Amino acid sequence: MSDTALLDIQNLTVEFATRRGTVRAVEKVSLTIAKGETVGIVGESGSGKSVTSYAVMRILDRAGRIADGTVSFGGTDLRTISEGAMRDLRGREISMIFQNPRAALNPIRKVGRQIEDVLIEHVQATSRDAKEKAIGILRQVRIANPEERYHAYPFELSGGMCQRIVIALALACKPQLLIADEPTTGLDVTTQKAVMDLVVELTRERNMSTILITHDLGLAATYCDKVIVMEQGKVVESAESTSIFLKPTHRYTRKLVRATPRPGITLRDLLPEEIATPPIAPAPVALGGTPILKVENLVKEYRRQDASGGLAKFFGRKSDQDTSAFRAVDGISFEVGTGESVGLVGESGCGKSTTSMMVMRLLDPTAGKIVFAGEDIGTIPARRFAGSAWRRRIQMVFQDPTDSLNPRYTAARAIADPILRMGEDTGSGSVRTQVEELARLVGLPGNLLDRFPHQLSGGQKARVGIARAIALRPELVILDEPTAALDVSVQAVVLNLLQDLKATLGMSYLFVSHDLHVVRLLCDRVIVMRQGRIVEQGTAEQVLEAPKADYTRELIDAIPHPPV
Amino acid sequence: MLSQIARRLLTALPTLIGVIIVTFLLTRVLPGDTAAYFAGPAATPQAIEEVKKKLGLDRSLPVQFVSYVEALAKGDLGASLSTGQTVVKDIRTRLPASAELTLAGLVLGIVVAVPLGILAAVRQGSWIDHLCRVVATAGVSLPVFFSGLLLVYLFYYRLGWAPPPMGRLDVFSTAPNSITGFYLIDSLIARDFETFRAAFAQLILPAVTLGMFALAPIARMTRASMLAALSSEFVRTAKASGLSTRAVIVTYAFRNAMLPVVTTLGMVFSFLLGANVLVEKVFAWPGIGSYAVDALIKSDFAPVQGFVLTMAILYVMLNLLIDILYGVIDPRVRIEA
Amino acid sequence: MDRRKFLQSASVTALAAGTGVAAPAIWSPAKADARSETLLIVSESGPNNLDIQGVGTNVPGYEASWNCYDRLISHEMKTLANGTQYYDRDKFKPELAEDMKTDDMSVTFKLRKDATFQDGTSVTAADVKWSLDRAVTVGGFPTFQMSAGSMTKAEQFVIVDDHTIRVDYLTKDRLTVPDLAVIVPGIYNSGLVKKNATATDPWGLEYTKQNTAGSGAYKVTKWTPDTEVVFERNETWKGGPLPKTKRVIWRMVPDAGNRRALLERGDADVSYDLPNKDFVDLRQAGKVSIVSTPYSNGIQYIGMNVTKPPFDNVKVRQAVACAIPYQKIMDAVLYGLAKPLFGAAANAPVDVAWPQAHSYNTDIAKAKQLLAEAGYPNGFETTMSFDLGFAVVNEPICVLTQESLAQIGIKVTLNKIPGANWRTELNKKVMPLYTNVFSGWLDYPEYFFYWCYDGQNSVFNTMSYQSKDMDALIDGARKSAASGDKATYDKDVKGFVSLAFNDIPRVPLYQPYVNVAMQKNVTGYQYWFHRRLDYRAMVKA
Amino acid sequence: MSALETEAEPTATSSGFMRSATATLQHARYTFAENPVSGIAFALFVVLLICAVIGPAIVPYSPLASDTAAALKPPSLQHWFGTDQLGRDMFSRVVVATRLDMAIAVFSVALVFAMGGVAGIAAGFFGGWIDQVVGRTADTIMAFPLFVLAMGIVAALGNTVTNIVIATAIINFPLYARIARAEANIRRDSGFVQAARLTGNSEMRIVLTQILPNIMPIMVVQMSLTMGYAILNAAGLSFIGLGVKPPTPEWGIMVAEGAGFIVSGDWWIAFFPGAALMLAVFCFNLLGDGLRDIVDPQRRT
Repeated sequence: MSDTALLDIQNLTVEFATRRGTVRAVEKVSLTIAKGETVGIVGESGSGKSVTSYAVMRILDRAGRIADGTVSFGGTDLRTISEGAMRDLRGREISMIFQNPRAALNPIRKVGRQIEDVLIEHVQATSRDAKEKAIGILRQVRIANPEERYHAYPFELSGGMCQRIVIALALACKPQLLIADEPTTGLDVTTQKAVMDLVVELTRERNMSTILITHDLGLAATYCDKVIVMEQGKVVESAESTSIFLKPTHRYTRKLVRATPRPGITLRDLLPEEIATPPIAPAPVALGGTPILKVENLVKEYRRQDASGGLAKFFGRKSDQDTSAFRAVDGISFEVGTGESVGLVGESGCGKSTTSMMVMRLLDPTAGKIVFAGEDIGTIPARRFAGSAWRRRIQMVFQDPTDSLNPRYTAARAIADPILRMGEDTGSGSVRTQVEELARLVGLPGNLLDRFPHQLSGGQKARVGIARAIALRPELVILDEPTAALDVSVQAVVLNLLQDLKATLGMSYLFVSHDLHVVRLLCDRVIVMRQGRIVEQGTAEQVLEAPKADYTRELIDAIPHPPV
Repeated sequence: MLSQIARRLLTALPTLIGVIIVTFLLTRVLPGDTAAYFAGPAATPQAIEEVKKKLGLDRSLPVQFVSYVEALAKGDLGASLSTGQTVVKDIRTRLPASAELTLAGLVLGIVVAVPLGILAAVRQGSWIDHLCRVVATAGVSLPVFFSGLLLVYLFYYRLGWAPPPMGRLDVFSTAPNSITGFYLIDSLIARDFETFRAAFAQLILPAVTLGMFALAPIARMTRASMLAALSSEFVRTAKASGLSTRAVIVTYAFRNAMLPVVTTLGMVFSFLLGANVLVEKVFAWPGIGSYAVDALIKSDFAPVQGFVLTMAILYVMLNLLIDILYGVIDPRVRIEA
Repeated sequence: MDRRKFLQSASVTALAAGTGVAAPAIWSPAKADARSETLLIVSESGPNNLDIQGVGTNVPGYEASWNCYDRLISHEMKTLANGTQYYDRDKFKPELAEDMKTDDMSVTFKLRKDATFQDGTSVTAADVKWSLDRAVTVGGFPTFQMSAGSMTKAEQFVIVDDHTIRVDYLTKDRLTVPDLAVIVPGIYNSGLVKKNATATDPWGLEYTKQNTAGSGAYKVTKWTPDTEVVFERNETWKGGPLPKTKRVIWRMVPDAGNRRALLERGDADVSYDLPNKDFVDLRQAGKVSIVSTPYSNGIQYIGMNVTKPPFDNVKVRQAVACAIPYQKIMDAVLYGLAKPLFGAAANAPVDVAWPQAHSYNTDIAKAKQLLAEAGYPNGFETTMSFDLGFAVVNEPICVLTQESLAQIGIKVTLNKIPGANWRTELNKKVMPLYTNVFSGWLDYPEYFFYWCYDGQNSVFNTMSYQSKDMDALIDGARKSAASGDKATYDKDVKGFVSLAFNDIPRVPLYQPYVNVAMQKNVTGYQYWFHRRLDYRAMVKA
Repeated sequence: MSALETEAEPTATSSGFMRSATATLQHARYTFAENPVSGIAFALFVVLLICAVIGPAIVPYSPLASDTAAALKPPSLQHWFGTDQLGRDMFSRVVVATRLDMAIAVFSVALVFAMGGVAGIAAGFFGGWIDQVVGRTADTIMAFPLFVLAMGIVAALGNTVTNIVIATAIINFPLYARIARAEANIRRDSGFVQAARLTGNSEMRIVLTQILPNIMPIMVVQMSLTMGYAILNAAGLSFIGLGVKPPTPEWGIMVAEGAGFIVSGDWWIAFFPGAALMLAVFCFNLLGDGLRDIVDPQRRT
């Protein structure tokens, strides 16, 4: 590690002009990065971590501007140089890779050409040897068959492959600094590991400096030399990554550290120590009785739509695809016991969501049985299930709290919906009182009940979704990645809430997730799925501590292991 | 590719059948009496009845429809009462006039609207953005017949800059030998530059009138899709890679923004082709739009049916063309197709 | 298919042979010359058929027929007080015939020996007979027009020798000879037309629709329907002195404002269907010359359907006649370009003439009183219809009338009827109130009344007016005209005019003018009963 | 549960509906301030509305009263917009015509919303044969040259305001069906619709309570844009003689009639109704744009 700072940011302040006046997204941020150093900037949404990097690159959008401070790169003040000079630096000296790699690539340009664009722009290649060099770079980012892939379009490549292309783009001109903005968010955990390993390897090899921007403290601590924690636009702590988990000094860092799921802790450990309350004892439920849910040989096949849907064509350009049937769920069987929490884990496309939708009776299975409380509810068509008496007994908490709330309904109206539709007059007071009671139960302040979704924070929306799901005291609740869209600290709270509710109300959970750590914290048993099939199931400890299947082991290994 | 085209054409068949049926019914409900027209000004009711029989108008609608379709299958669209010619002949001579005018208007619209839209998007919220909005909207706010007349009044009658509004060529020029039917192209093929100049001069005012109308939808769509493209993540990547502004705007943003613009162009073209009716009337342009309107006003079935059918076929072809164009621009569509 | 191909090639050859238009290289330098030898006419609409004997030929088509075909006889010209050349109803001159001899029950024509058709074949009596046979046989308008001159049967036309033809009378009718000078009985090249006839089209109507096949002063060399018609002079014309104008180009410009602009800027030579306002303006500006001539035997009127209440009541009709804002219409709608037909001293005419003025004038008080007498003190509601094809005049007339009638309690809803349906609507004879124009080619009062007021209830009797007295008077006038009994004729004509005014089923408003605007260097305009242009006399200096 | 207060919550204290209303108002004010053109359009809209509502009561002359002595007078203090060929006051006619033109626009748009919106939502939400039928219908209409179709409908059904409204609605059907279908289709399996299914809502109820209210803003934008088009369409029909009955004042017909007087120098007859027409269309178009900015959730943060 060199002593001279490659990037030196002092008192950086970034402001955005909004209709409510000027908002400071970044306030007096100072940080330095030495040559060859890898620094992680960690923070939750709105902490200003991405804005900081955009300010360095000077690619803030129209409304934003650097209000104060200096950004010095290798001695050059990036704030004052001309746009032309800055453009010359971008991509050549400082590169950036982004979240959502597929969207970060021009969808209608061959990936090879996109690399060439950068090479030619920065005079690293002439039009004659650009192709050759581009292929060489593709090879460096470990893309098999680079000659062939050169001609590929982004949509023809997997997410991980796309991220490699983005990395290739960023590293094409051998820059000195790489800014990686949430480079693996949205990628499966195994892909995440591969991508991160590649980034680290390539940057080390070239003695590059790297800024890793992430919400995942574990990831940062695993891959970085130094971690900087930001909260609401300010740097609250900066420490060696080896020490950040062990001795976090700032209150906020401590909260983040605690909220990060990791092996060997309980749900309560996720909460900040000052507010952690003792766990609620579970309601006495006869465990091990008849399973509340029994799924047998469940199959879901999708037949590709026939191309002659001429009208779909007229309305929107839907693609015609091959007509072979595709098995999203391929004959799976499992049980959920009464009062039990079962985790359904797998990477994207493994069929876990399809399974949950079928169990939820929003989707009709192609074959197989769904036995709920002794009845095969799979025989009731999804279309008519809403009107059946079973409906109120199985409920769901959705993945995206924003998407799952009608933007035109207030929180109270959303929570009241099931009561109004399916509630019996239980004599427990008016609908409003019931709603208020539910709000109290999920910890939603009563004064928020009359707000619309866009006036609520992510965590509050999640609570509304949970309150709605439990309004009629269902026996089985399916949790479809209920915390995937939330910040870790909020996730910690929501997970605890779910745990407490289960204990209080005696429900069973089917918890669908991609995150093994989270599953282990909440679930009694775990089912691991891959390509529509179950590869392993067992108790949480069994599966996580002593996985039998290679795939499970691979999944566990891929989880970042911060130096604890 | 060919089978793809064939399949697309096949799916358009129900549309065409629908158009034929609707047009047939619509024209039969028109209040005019063809038989009375044929029978002449002093005809007795018996004479009209006779003519009716002769024209087959006394038969039931389904029977009439069958014979209409039979004739259609033979490529016979009937004859026009008001021009006295067969509809096929009329349309053949008039369609190129309309197509030339419409294309000229569309090209003019594109040439102005696309850069304007891009500029408005790149400088979003600036005065140029507002100007783009106002100009484009103003263009579409005037009835075409009114703006056409104003242009004639100003540039022909007042200033004398434009040639007289008397159709595709001034009286003393001769039409070039018809190869494409487009005077501009035909005169160039014949190397007859004087005719080219004359045809071009005649084309300017009507094309501007139409172009003004095409401006708004194209500019609006260009602006919107450019805004979307400019705020997309791949443009951010391109910017972060240090690509020049030109490359970012043209190669990255605009090429992607073109997709919705192309769709809009198709709609605008078919809209203009039908809507230039009024422009043709103002400029005495011998196109199919004014032909159809006159026929409709005169309850002249055959040209109306022929016109609508032609337009429907054009519409189908146009959509096909757009699909192909889409494939050229967007590899995603191409591969899946 | 073959025929069509042939037609095309035929017309192409005609075009090339006729003018040498096909060679642009010659054309361009000669542009200036061409301009001076060419008369450029602009009008709203053009022909749909070049042959007046065709099926459904429209009025512009008459102009083509008139200029491209000769008739046996034509009319002499006379000069009106304002200098306008006006056809002389009573004086005939030979055209294809060089001599006409009238007998008691027939008329005999001797043909010019040197007359040839445009393809060079000479005109024979056989051609004449064939043409007249065709006119009385094909049906529709030509046959109807022939019958107006009591010519209804092919046997009436007798070939005496190669160059002599006799027309036999069925009844004695003073309209027979004038009817041979109208547009319909043109003489066709029977050999040429027959060659192009088919079994389903024995009279070759399809051929003459697209081509001119006459001996007339002009031939059509190019016709693009709804766009332009090009006429070229027939250099071998024998029917009169060779016309001065070599070529006539007739362009269709639908927009009236543009037609006026073309005239004012000197790009067009002649236009004749402009709004009256424009004629007045142009005359005032003085850049172009305007000739205004009243329609012969024609009036614009407001008609009432007498078969249904309330217009079956003569007092109601008189009330309407008293409520019409005549002068306003003259001023605001016609700008004075019409001959008023109201406000005469009395309904009893002094002259033996038609059209002439009636005694009604705008008098709201009187109208109210009449309406009260008729039993409608509070008025009534009705619908007034007009032909949208002539909306420039019709609509303001109706609007003003509507406003005026409202003052006497008659609530009128206006109903505009597209031009193409107008005749159909008239034929139904159900419109209670409407405005319309009628004019007869043959300028005789009894002719007008026979079609418009007679109890036979022809299509032109749009009011469905029926009166025994009227029928007797019309019949009397027709008979006395044929026999030459002038006293009875005068009495009967005055009688039916007076009756028509008193019974007032239709209220004459004015006698419209034919207005023609020409560049100052264009002279030789002649007014014809058919009101279309005669190119033969027109000269462009 | 004390753990729950740690989250930052949006700052706003007043409650419920009031807050949402003021927020919308604030947002609207912001949009108009940010975009002066929309502000002008809105002001114009208010003027049009006033003319439409109380126009006949405030005009100085009867719009139908002729005065042939004062025919074709250019604009003056007495006749602000001059007089037409029958001496009718153009100012009065232009103002009074507002109501009819607005009515044509409003009713045709309401009608097409009812037809196209409902059909499109059904097609997008239920799919299947409904989608097929709606799609085919829309496709067939689209294949027609729209203006000629409108002419044909008016010519065939008769020359009345009602029929103009119907024709305008029919030719706009594909547009509405298309938008409604697309919007319904993307929401068909959205989280909140699924959630509504879970809470026991029937499909029909979901359409009414979940889909429709959420599509409304987008449809309202479209309606505003179509209003201008409806007025233009009616004007075009008037130009070829298929407009409303005379002497009813209507902008299109006045422009069409006045067009004949432009060359003779009596420009005001066509100019003022033309300007009114243009301003109205202009206003609806810009208003639509402005509304889109307000409605567009992406711009509303």
